[in-house]
Amino acid sequence: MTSSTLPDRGTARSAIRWFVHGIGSLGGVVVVLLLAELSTRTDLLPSRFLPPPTETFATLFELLGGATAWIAIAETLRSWALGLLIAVLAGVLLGLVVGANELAYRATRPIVEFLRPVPSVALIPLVFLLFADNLSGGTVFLAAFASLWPMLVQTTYGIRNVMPTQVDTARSFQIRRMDVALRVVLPSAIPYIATGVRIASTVALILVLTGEIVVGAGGIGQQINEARQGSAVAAMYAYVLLAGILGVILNALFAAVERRMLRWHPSHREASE
Amino acid sequence: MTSSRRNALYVSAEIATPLLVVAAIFVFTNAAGSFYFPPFQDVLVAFQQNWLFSRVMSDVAPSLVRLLIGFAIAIVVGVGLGLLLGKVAWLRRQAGPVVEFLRAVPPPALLPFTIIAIGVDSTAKVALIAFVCVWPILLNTMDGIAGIEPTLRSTDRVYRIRAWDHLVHVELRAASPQIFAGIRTALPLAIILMVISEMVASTNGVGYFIVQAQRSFALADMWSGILLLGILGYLLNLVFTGVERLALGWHLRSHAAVS
Amino acid sequence: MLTLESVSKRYGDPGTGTLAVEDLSFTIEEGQIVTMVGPSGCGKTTVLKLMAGLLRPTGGRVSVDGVDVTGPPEQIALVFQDYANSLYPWMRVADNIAFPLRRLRLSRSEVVARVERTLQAVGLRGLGDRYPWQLSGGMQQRVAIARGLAYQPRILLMDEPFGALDAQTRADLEDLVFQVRKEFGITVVFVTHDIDESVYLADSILIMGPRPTFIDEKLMVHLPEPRDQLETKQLPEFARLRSIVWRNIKESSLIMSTGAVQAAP
Amino acid sequence: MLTLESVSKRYGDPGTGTLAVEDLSFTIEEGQIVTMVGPSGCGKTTVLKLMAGLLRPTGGRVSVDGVDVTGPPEQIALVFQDYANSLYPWMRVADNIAFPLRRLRLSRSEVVARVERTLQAVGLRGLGDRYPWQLSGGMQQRVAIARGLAYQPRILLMDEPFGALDAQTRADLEDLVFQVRKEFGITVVFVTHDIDESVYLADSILIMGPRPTFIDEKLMVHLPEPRDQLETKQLPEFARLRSIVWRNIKESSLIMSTGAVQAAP
Amino acid sequence: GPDGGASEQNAEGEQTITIAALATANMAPIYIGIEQGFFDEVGIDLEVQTVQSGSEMITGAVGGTFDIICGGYVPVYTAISQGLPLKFIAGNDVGGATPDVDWQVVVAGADSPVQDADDLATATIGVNVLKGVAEIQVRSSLENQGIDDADVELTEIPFPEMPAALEQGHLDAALVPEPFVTQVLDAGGRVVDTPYANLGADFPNGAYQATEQFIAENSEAVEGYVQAITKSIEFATDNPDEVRAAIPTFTQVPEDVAERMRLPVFNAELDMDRMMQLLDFTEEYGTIEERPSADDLIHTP
Ligand SMILES: Nc1ncnc2c1ncn2[C@@H]1O[C@H](COP(=O)(O)OP(=O)(O)OP(=O)(O)O)[C@@H](O)[C@H]1O
Ligand SMILES: Nc1ncnc2c1ncn2[C@@H]1O[C@H](COP(=O)(O)OP(=O)(O)OP(=O)(O)O)[C@@H](O)[C@H]1O
Ligand SMILES: [Mg+2]
Ligand SMILES: [Mg+2]
Repeated sequence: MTSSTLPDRGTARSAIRWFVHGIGSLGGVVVVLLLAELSTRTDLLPSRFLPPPTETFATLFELLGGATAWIAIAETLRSWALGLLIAVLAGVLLGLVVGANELAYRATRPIVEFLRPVPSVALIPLVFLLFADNLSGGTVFLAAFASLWPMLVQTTYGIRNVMPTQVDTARSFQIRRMDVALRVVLPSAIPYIATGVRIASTVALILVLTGEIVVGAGGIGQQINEARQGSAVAAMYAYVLLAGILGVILNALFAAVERRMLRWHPSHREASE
Repeated sequence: MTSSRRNALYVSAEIATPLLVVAAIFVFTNAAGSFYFPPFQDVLVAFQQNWLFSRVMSDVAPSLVRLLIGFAIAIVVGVGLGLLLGKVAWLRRQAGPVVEFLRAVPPPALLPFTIIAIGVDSTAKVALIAFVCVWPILLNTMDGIAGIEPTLRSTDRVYRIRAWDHLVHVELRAASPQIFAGIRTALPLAIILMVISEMVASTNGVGYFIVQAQRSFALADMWSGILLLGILGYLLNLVFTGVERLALGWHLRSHAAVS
Repeated sequence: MLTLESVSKRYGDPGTGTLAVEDLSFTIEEGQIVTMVGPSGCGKTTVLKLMAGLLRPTGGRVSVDGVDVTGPPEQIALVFQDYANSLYPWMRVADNIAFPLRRLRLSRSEVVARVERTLQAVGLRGLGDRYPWQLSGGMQQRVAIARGLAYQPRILLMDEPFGALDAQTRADLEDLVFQVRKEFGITVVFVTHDIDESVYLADSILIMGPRPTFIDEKLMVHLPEPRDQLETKQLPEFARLRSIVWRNIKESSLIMSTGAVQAAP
Repeated sequence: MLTLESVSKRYGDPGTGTLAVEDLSFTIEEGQIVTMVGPSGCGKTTVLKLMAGLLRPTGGRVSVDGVDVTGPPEQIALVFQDYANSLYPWMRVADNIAFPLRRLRLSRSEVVARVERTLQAVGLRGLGDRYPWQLSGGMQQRVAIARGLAYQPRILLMDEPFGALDAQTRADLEDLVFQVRKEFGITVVFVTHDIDESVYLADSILIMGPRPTFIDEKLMVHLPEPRDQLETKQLPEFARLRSIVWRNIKESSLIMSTGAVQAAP
Repeated sequence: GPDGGASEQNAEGEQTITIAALATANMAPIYIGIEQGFFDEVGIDLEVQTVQSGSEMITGAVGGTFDIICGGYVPVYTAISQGLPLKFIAGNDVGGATPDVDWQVVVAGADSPVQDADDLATATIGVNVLKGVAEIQVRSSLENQGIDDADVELTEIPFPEMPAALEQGHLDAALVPEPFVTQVLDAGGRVVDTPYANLGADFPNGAYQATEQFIAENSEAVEGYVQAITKSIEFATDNPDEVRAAIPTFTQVPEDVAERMRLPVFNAELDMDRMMQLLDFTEEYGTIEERPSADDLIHTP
């Protein structure tokens, strides 16, 4: 009946298609890797300090053979997930309130605009003060703080984007404010929120890493710091590579969720041609 | 309520809340007696000494120049690349993983690379600012382009609008509400990265000042720097809101019915 | 009872904005079907939105049963002229129709039954799980109508609801309006550009003058009930009313577009 | 000359998607006004979009003067049924109309002249500097029409272009179509649900059957020229054609909505 | 992470002490002490947490996250002069006695115009922290050798990035510790100055500190700590091979580098004279404004 059902992931054929699609999008990666390999092998960039990708990958595989890397990954992912979750919930909620109510918006604007450019360095004392016994809680805090703002901004802008006719329709049917907010305004804002989540996700990841580097909570960031301090160039770039790959994977996950949630949206409608 | 009275209410709310918060901070810092959170009046004194206006030319000006250049580059590259990737599907597919990878590289890990590839001068700092700010703009441009009302696109095709006109006058305009969301998200990132970039190989700048103050445990100085960043953020945002009003007037007014 | 007392509405600036409605007064009785006709841009949609509490009058007073309308009142539903944008693209057709029913706290089966019945009534049986943008214009319009009907309001405001429908479907839905009125005693305010329709459906016809809108004429329609698409339209009284409406529209339309249609592009 | 040869179009999945048009063939001659009528959802918009090159047929062939249509061809313009969403909300009315003219590299004064003339022609003189969302539905629709006219295409496709207009404005614009044809020798394909209109305007009428659309009947219209709103509509031939169209619509509409309109909400 | 906190006991009834350290080779005594059981002997369960720099350590110590920290002298001087309640409890490492064993030296890249200390007069020199111990060392070393430092340009770059910055020609020279010295030498660089040795044998470099509050509430543990770390430093000094073997386990210094590099020189003593000399320098270079007294600096049980 519906002509826009997504390809059924269950069948073997579509699994293959999915896989081929995935491979097919690696062309850009391959080009970049080749360029990096070439420029370091020819010492256009000093390979002593910037190891060629092949070496970095080799080091990464080596590292993944041991437990340390996996513990670090788990540690980082945990802080990331928590921080992002808090930011998304708080950002969307706050965005809904602030986006729907001019008074709330104007009252909070100075504070929000003041807090947004506060760099994490300024928060370090706060982290030590609030999370003296729980530094990974501190990285969660850093991540949540920094990624809250993208969520908030994107949500407010998304809400502004709702069609007046759609809200009027809901109002004319006396739909409860809560339902209007959650089922009319929020869905219209979802395209913006989805972009926001993808931005916030990497911001959170970056802040978790930064937090781990700076305050020494365990995780990939700490490994990066230790490798860097130990002049273990290959290991350091291996961990940076790991961070980047995590970013790619997490983003792919969000893209998949987004495809499902936004299948009604022009950007995800099945091409009608 | 008349609109002028409502406006008065909004303006007073916008003035009242920060005052309340300042009062709370004042009480807290004086009561807590924490070394890291010196009494607010000390911070104000430090602010007056540092920023009114002895360091304006020596530190604020170079920082601002780098920030503005970096941010401008981010906007141009973000919107341009976002348009390109938004329009060209195969390119988007190919570039996607690379973009996602680059986005996830934390600035502290980026540092070694910039030092090697670019060096330690202002260019590197500007590059760092641009590099981080570009992503929210790029993503929003891409997604904004993808979400354009299909009928508009069909209209352009039927009237065979030239590619350039279509891009500039339709795609870009239609996506502009979302592009502005991206720029708004990126704006404070520019300030943060201005600070981070000045933590290495700097001899001036607000970030340099903050780091030095923190290192020498001159906490009142440090917080005065943070205060400055906040004020800077608020002011830049104000400017931005003005620009946005001009560019998105049609959007804001056509959606104004939402109450 | 729906009353407008010297209502006016100006869009935009108090001084320079467009004055869409000025000093408009009329009353609509319970259970009546009132049709509204008038030249394009004269302010019909504005009046409906004023009644639905979606716009606040800049002057005068709108009331339902003597109670001032300050926000959308309980008993009123509106089928929007801009039907395409009043449907929620993220909801399937059935969900679009069921959405307003949430606050009525009906049982799940009652909701399903209402959705099914109204979909069937507007000729869209079996299309409940499509998305709106997978439907043709006329089908979307019918979804919007179905939503209004499923809600079973006491007063139903319809803004050019059949504008995108073919003649047969339109005739069927016109008769559906009668049926709904009979069954639920519903009051209907119905904006249309189709002169036949405005006479055929009406207990009374409000003929709007050019902008700023005023009531040019209120025509009482005394055609025999039940009405019939063929017979009623052949009555001399029908023809008489028809030509009154037509003459009125013609005149005010000419006033609206000063200089009017004459030069070729 | 616009030709469709056993064209079919299926939306969505090749297997399960909606088959909107199947094995459709007809030809439209230069300078003709062809009207298209058919029940709601039968595929009229789909056919227009196929002709405009906006949709690719899933089978068969669309051609203009023997050249395959693979993208929107030079000579064709389309006035969308979904007029509200086809206007650029960030452009004023005049800019909306002038925008497609950019590629024609007309002089500034010529552009202004065309905009003025068409705005005047559709009865919107002086509203060039409004934004579309400041206009009523019918006014927006007329802006979309004005844009199509100002572009002066060789073939103009119009998808229910007068659906939101009052009777008088509609009549005026119908006559405007004749005038434009006379002046520029333009070919017009015109979808409408108004049976009178479909006969009044047409050199020939395509009556579409239920979905998947096929040509139920192609009626040649031989009514005296120039046509006149009053006189032409009183001719017995007009009545005859009218009733043929009406009968056809009635039948296929009944087929479309199986079980049709019967149950109350 | 190994989250710390004051005055916790582990399963064996030992007191858990969290120590903040850098991920650098001079932290070896801590790990060797744990390995050898010196801390167990005094009833301490030592948890090590690596942080990025001295300033985070101090903040963490004041915030209560870290019980004991191992950092440089100058940041702590600065902190104390600003009124932060920190005290030195033991030394850790010192510069070498002679240029040959000095493990923090000024190096130049292979293509650098700088050949010896004289060339530094007009050079761009990288230091990890401006106004810190590095700047003081570089400048006073030049002064000691009678070289005018007026035209020296100091640029702040983190240690790990210095070898690359030297190689790329962004810097003429840089003051780096191991393992970066070896890294630079491997890349064809050379040692051009040895500020630590120039300023006198065993110039203090790193030491242990704790907050006054922690010391007051845990005087026994602090004493135990000093005892154990002293023992561990003696052990490290006597067994350089053990140190070389240990370094790759707690840092990520590659094993082959650990084999070859100059080892840090350890010394548990707090040399009051040298500390005062360093204090003089910090005052002279304007790093601190108010000079703390000797009593303010050192915790004497
Ligand atoms: N949001 C708005 N801002 C400014 N002017 C508006 C707005 N909406 C409507 N108007 C103006 O108010 C007048 C009445 O509009 P309205 O939509 O009520 O007309 P209408 O009778 O419904 O016309 P139609 O039959 O074409 O739908 C028009 O002149 C229109 O330009
Ligand atoms: N994007 C789409 N995806 C799936 N199905 C579609 C899509 N667009 C149209 N259809 C289906 O194709 C059929 C024909 O639609 P079309 O819009 O051509 O009808 P129409 O004759 O123009 O109807 P109307 O008079 O109501 O405008 C309908 O059944 C509709 O549901
Ligand atoms: Mg209207
Ligand atoms: Mg259609």
